[in-house]
Amino acid sequence: MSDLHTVNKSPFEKNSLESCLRLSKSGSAILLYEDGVYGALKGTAVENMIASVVGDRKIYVLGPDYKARGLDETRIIDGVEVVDYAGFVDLVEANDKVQAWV
Amino acid sequence: MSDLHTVNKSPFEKNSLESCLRLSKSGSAILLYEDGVYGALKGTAVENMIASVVGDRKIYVLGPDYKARGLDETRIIDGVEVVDYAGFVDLVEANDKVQAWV
Amino acid sequence: MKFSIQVNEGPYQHQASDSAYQFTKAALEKGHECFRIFFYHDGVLNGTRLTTPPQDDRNIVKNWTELAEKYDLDLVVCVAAAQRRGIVDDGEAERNGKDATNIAPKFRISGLGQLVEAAIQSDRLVVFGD
Amino acid sequence: MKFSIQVNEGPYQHQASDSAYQFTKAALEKGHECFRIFFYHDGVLNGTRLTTPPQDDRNIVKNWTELAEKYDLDLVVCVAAAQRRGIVDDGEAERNGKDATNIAPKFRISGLGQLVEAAIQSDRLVVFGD
Amino acid sequence: MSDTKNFMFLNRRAPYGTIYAWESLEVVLIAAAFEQNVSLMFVDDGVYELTKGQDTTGIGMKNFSPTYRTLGDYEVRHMYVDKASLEARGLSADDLVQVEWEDWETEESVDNIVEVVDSDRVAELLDESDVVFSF
Amino acid sequence: MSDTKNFMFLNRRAPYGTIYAWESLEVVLIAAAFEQNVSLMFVDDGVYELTKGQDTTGIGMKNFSPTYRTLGDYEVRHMYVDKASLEARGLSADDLVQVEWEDWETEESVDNIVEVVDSDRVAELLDESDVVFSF
Repeated sequence: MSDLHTVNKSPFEKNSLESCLRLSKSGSAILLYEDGVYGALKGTAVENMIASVVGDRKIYVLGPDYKARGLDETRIIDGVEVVDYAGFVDLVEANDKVQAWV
Repeated sequence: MSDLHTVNKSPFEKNSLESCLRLSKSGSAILLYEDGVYGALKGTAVENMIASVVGDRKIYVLGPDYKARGLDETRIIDGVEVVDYAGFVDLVEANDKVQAWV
Repeated sequence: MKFSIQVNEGPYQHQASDSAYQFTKAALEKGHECFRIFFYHDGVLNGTRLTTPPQDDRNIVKNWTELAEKYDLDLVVCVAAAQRRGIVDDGEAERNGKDATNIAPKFRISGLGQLVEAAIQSDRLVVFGD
Repeated sequence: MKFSIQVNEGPYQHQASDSAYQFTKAALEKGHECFRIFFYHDGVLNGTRLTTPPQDDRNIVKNWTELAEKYDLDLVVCVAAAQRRGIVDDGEAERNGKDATNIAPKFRISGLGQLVEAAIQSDRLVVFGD
Repeated sequence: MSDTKNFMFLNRRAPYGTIYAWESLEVVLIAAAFEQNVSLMFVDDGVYELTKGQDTTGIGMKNFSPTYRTLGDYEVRHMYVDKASLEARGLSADDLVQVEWEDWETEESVDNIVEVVDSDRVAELLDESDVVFSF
Repeated sequence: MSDTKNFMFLNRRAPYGTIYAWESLEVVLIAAAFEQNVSLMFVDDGVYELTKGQDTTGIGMKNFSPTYRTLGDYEVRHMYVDKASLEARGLSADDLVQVEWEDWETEESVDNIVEVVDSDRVAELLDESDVVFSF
């Protein structure tokens, strides 16, 4: 089985991403959206948290949320893939279930 | 001048306490209430964050919130003082203003 | 595929309701079925017709109502959560002696069993919250 | 001493409104003055008379109303925040073409200037939020 | 598709500061009535939901913690607690309520269905569920 | 007591995920109209409020970021950004909007009132204010 995990909180404010990474299985998909998108940026204090699991987990970031926050797509951590809402829907369909780390 | 800082978030979930400690002046008073009271417990991963400023800052914990959460007053970090709502009011009166780290 | 959506926050304070709406819309446009949208916790506050958001901003309640009209969606507000927060339809007004109602068009108030049923009947449950 | 209180969250979802109530009550019982209680963000949702909380739990809206009656408190709901979230009095209903009101007794709807004035006039502003 | 699913309730919030823990519990009680296989997982601040001796008289809020102890009667079979979350918070299993379980038909019983598990097991249990409820 | 106070708005929330940043800004605009000395402090995720190039068309929400650039016209004189918060988030002053300020009477002007300050200065500025608004 493979699950989609969703994280909508800033990793600088809340512990949701950290817990998601600790408690999700190898091979899972993780979608960062809403304030969760800040975790996808290069050069931050939490970059390594994401970068170290790219490959083991598949990391996605919701483009509309990322753009809303004024961040540049060239600054996304390598290996993180940008999706839109339709892509979010596809991820929900493609995985067995969704675990929300609200 | 001396300010009262209030922290109502669990230090395990959010960064409010950490920011409050970093950005409050020596001699300030800090009141932990609501889910903030969890920071007052001995033996936790954040104990040192509080213990290291006791003396430099005056730390208070709201008793009614602490008791509601099933914690034992004997397990409060040394130097942290328990107050009730009337004591909360007194702290607001005794300090020059209140800074809420919501 | 058959989806159900759970919305845990009210309109405007958190993005949860916006995200849920955008997701639901995208799913429907892709031809998926939405078995039920269940509004829980402060999410029940999406179901009031009394909001008047600024003209230059989106109208979240209206967005939900119009999406429900277009796709015949089942928008269910949890009764227990609604009672705590003051979302009332005719039946609730009568039962609890309230002198007004505020439920928005296409929303209905029902029990938590509707959420459990949605989770059983649907292929996926997607939760949007704080 | 003269206090003003700001409440940023609605009833039940967060403890903020409970804490604000307990603090205000304690301040009044100690003989302090409360110049104004200002409800902002989801805090405006404390001002609905349509709630019916479970019998064995506290009634937050009623608590505020009764405290206001006892001490003649000024409970002010921010109009802009209220419009976004559907808190309506007679004036707002007429202005925005709403067919119902839901404001609770002793609450009144007014502008953000009331918060700024409270901060200017009071010795202390105490904020309760998420 | 069978009408019985493995429901997992993922609890990550402290009680009282927000209502999520309490309203989540209300769903648990209903789900059990629908005869689903219901398990609860306590992670992060969710472990605080199970502390013994909660006393809310001073804050004027309803103390809902006794409900956890009755979950065995609602046919909840498993309550898992994340070990790392518990330890980070300076707590141990002794600080948590015990929940008895008994099968009325088979008279099989368990003294305490609250079980502390490690991170790998948490991930596995979440993964094995059919539906994860998050509040 | 003078009717002019030093108001400090402490902004610690990212925009769009919650409404606090936006509704806080509405108070700033009103406070300026009351002729108070208004300063803004951006700490933690609050620094994200000032990022350039916000584009909300994809999420259907109102883009309120242009309002920050007009604050100089509302007689806001100081906008402080916590250096540590900015750096932890991989951002620099170049990523933030610039806010011009001009005194219509004296014609005194400042190209950009957004100022990055260190932690000690943040603590001092908060301490020196008469009222701290937190949202």
